[in-house]
Amino acid sequence: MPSKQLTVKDAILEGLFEEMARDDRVCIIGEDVGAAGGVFGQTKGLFEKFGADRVVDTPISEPAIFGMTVGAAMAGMRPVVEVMFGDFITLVMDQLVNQAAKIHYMSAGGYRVPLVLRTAVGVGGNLGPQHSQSFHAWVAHVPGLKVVMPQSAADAKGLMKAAIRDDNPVVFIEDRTTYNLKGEVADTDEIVPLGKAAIVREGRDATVVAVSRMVPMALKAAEILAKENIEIEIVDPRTIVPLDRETILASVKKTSRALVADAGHLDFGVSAEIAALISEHAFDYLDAPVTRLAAPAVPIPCNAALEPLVVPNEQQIAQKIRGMLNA
Amino acid sequence: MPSKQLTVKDAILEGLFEEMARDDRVCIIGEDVGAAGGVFGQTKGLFEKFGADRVVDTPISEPAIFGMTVGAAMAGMRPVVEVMFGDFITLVMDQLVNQAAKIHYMSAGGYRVPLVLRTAVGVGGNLGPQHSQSFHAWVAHVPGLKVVMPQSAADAKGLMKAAIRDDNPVVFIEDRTTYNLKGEVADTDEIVPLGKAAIVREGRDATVVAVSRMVPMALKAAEILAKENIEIEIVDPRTIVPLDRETILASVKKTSRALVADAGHLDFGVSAEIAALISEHAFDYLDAPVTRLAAPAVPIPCNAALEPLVVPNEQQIAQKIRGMLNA
Amino acid sequence: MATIRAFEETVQRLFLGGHIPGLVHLYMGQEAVAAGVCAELAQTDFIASHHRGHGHCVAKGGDLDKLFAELLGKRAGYGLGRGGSMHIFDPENGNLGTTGIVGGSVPLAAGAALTAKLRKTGQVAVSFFGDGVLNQGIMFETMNMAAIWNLPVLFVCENNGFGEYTAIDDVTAGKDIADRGKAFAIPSEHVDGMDVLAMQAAARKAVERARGGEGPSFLICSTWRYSGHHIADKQEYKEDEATKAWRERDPLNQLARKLIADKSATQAQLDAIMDEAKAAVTKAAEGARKLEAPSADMLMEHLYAE
Amino acid sequence: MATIRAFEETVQRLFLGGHIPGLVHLYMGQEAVAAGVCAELAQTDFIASHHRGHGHCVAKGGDLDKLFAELLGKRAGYGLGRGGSMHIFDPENGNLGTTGIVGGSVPLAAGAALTAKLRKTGQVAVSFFGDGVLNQGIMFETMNMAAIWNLPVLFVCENNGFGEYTAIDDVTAGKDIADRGKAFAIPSEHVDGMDVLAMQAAARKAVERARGGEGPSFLICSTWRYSGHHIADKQEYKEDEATKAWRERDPLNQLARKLIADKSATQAQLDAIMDEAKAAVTKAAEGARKLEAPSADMLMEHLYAE
Ligand SMILES: Cc1ncc(C[n+]2csc(CCOP(=O)(O)OP(=O)(O)O)c2C)c(N)n1
Ligand SMILES: Cc1ncc(C[n+]2csc(CCOP(=O)(O)OP(=O)(O)O)c2C)c(N)n1
Ligand SMILES: [Mg+2]
Ligand SMILES: [Mg+2]
Repeated sequence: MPSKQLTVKDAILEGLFEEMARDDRVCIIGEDVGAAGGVFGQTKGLFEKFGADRVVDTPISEPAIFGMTVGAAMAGMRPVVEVMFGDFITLVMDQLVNQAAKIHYMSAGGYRVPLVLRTAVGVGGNLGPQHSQSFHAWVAHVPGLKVVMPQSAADAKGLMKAAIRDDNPVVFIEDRTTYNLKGEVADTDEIVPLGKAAIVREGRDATVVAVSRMVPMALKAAEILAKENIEIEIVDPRTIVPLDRETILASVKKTSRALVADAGHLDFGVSAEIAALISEHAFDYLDAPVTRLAAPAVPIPCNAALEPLVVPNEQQIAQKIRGMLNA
Repeated sequence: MPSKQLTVKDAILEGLFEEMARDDRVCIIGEDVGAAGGVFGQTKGLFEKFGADRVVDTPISEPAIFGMTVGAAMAGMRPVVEVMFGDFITLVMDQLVNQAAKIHYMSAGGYRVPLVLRTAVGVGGNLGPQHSQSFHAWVAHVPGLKVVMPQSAADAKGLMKAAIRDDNPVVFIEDRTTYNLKGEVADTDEIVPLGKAAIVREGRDATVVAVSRMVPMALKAAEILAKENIEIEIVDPRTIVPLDRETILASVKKTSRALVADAGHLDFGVSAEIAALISEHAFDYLDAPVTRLAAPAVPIPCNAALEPLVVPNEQQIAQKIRGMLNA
Repeated sequence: MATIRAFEETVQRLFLGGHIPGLVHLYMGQEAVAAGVCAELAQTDFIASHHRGHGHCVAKGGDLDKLFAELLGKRAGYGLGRGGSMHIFDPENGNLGTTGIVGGSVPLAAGAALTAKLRKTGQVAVSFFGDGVLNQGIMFETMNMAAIWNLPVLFVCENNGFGEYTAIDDVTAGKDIADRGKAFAIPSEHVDGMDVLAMQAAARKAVERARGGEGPSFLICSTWRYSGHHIADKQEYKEDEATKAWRERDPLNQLARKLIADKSATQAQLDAIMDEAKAAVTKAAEGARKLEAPSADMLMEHLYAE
Repeated sequence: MATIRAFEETVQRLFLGGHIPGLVHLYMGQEAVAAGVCAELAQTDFIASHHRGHGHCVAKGGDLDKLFAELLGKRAGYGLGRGGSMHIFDPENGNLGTTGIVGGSVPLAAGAALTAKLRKTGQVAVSFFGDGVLNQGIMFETMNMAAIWNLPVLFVCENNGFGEYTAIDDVTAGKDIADRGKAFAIPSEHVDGMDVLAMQAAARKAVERARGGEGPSFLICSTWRYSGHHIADKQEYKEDEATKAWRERDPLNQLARKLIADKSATQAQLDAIMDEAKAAVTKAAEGARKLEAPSADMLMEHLYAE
């Protein structure tokens, strides 16, 4: 299969290019997404290729932008709407939750809301308490939404294409700290289906369910642990909703131990659902309590000395695994 | 101790009266809270007693109302701001999360934000998909907020008083379906501290951690089960943040079995955090997997035949407990 | 208008009889707005309604059987009877839905207008909303985008003087509501919301502008709700006298007087129309009462589109 | 103004030298707005700033040592060095904070004004915001409430023509920005944001009105940012020519020319002021560089107020 090396950011961009070329109902809506090419370069070249009607620059009006996207989708477009930072989805929660998520249900299938809400999250670069948060736990809690959190270039592209083709509102959460990670991406039209986890590394001793950027962290931890003759299996859920419960449970039933790693806040976070799921449904297989690693419950400081303390890292993952094996 | 019978709604109202009389910085802000006395009668009489300066009727401008409340609190008031339905906190998430929750932290204690966000939730009466939701899982996930969910009259009053006196933003979530439940309320100035769970009923066979309206449900289930010689212990966390982990874990360590019941959505909900907590920290004590009972992941229908299907009830609680004991 | 009036009277009766679940907001008194505007729309044009939305659903061509089925919580309704009064969607007639979130549907209409513009379909969209929305940020944001992108959308404010129990003057700053639209250079005018012919004339101009690529318009329609905020509301905050005065200008009677005066119709003809409307409504309502509620397995249906 | 200019030039240098973490937005070119308005405020009055906020912090009396400490991420800063440029709070001087959420601080100022009014403290509050906020719903909602409650608040829009890389004209409908305030009957006027005396005069009137119980005002200040959106931005979307033209009207030079022309000051005196400002800023910056970063146990501090 012909393929090339792409960064995560460019892989997503390629996915957008291909889908926009394939279906003229697909359009991009957001702040500075046009001639400026996005504040992270994440829409670069789309404006030049598809023009102002397909790549729409907006005022700073997140609630109404998102609401209009919902209406546009109901009327036949397939918009990809950008909320610049994950912290700003706070501004669109009403239209997202009370309208987008429920319209297909409330209309008994009469209207579809095929849109992708694209947003960038990630602790790093000292962007501080209002530019570093990720609320994937919130959107995962809302019936009617799908939630995608890619980490590799190939997945990012394939999942973006799947999200655009999906007839439901999909929240597509990109971690900025993965943007420059490179990976092999097929030249062909590869779709990664929503709801299928990936076993990123096989192992016998413990399962690490790693969300988005925690996957590269877990891979590093795996290298460290391998030297200690500990083999961890890494499961990347790829989509939080739908969650591939089967793959997660099958892995834990094999390894008998599980750690859930997530870059969001620990308390009432995504790691809680996954840990509760495993604890309940793999109860008889567990040799140790399911543990969690996630960001402590504190605003993310804009400070080079403190910021690293709110991101789980490979050392912590390795340490937790060792603790579990010695239990 | 002199006391009287009050409904939950009237107990909260009495708490508001007392705190407003005690401290003239306490004021009420919201839609139709003034002469109308609140759409549920939940602010009845306050306007007559304290006047328009202390009981402020607003336009339908939730985002700015809440933001102004934050500014008012920073400048020295202690507002109780009402968001009429829990579904509408979607509209204030930005100011709540990006401002209120973080200002004390970001200013290193320079500013305090002593406010109470009061909102009414509850499935019942067929109010439908946009008037029945509760997002306590969201607010509990946000560092810097406290989250209160009362269920009895005495607690509701004592917790409201504590919330008003607290120097942090407190989200106070009232379940409308408990509003008319009566209970004994002390005539004295009783404060129920935030962060202390209550053992509502003692039992030996299993622990039910029941959130807000699930407590009365659990009590009914306890009666049913008692006839089968099954004694459940019911723990009411009362505040979700801070969560009284000690009391919950101590109970489970005693009974060796736990069910978590919550009226919010199951997936990525509050029940997940509590179940994960128990599963991890009472692992060696558990005789059965921790199970959960909560609303299925679906919009809440406006339909008399279907609405009851999204509220866990006493029969389901009893059934889950039986299943656990037979496991 | 006759059908809307008969519809709402029947809804009121059914609600008080305990047959309609949930919160219901009646449209009686405001009929001229929905009827006048929708008369100028094609079936393919869009409307977005609000919590007081039965009038819009009927005026846009909604099926009476399906509407009653929905209100009564029957599976034959527009949303399997799971939406009720505040969540009625009628895609066949371009109705983007009633909604329980005040202001929530305003951007939906503008978004549909954006699709119409980008895909050059020639469709027009109408956003109906109450005076309460005049103080909501989302209205201003939407108006601004409608203006800069020249969208084919009508903003139709139904100013009935109250938002729940609060009088508009107590919470709404400014000398003239029209200034809210003019701030974005949107043509903004006051219309007599009790006069269906005036409504229709104003709508015609605005629809023409929209279809001609000239962008949005803002119509502020003065009207009155005869009923309480929702059916159970006793209206202690509102004067009976005021309602009496507005009833003098009742949209149905007003039109009837005009038609008779200029001899376009006789009283008998008008009575026949009203009787026909009542009969149709009664038939639909009675039929709906006999229908089945959704079954338990319909709870999860349509959660996701396949 | 001299201190702000010197401050920002130093910040730019320090940032490019890698000493300042995060996103930093410079105020150079806009000094007259902060300086002119804050000259009319008492220490106890409130301001709410935004992401381009150093100028406001300095003008409102902020301590240079603490400001640099905060920017450089040192524990002696206003927020223990955990907030940085976009999260600076100075309660001693009534500064409700810079903020990373565009429009996020607008209601904070109005809320402080509400407290001032209800508690009859005589304080006034100023909301500074960029032209990007002109299209945000929260601004309109806040203006409406400020108007109906007659709050002692000034809405000060710093119109520098761009929001990030987008020109204001591309996203902002209407003939005149002032109409956004006038829709709420708020006195709204354009001010030359490059002329500190004009700014001060306009602010004086507005502050007097506010303190006199006459309610809010809206000042639209035309100005220009010399730098990119944030320090790293190369400004390819903006013409060098335009910036050159605005620099002709540089607020510091303009004031200097005036003072010299009317013999209020000599060039030597003005040079001395600038030198003094530079020295003070340099001293604070150098001092801050030597301070300690917060320790790991300071991560959790102040999460909750006790
Ligand atoms: C966002 C939001 N806030 C508050 C409410 C509660 N509410 C329902 S109807 C209403 C009043 C609406 O007034 P108006 O827009 O004038 O419409 P009317 O009822 O007069 O037709 C309010 C406040 C709501 N449904 N949604
Ligand atoms: C709610 C929100 N949306 C988007 C952004 C990203 N952003 C930061 S500054 C900015 C432009 C602001 O423009 P303006 O208000 O004119 O201020 P200026 O930068 O020109 O001083 C944007 C869009 C943000 N910080 N907050
Ligand atoms: Mg009204
Ligand atoms: Mg600007």
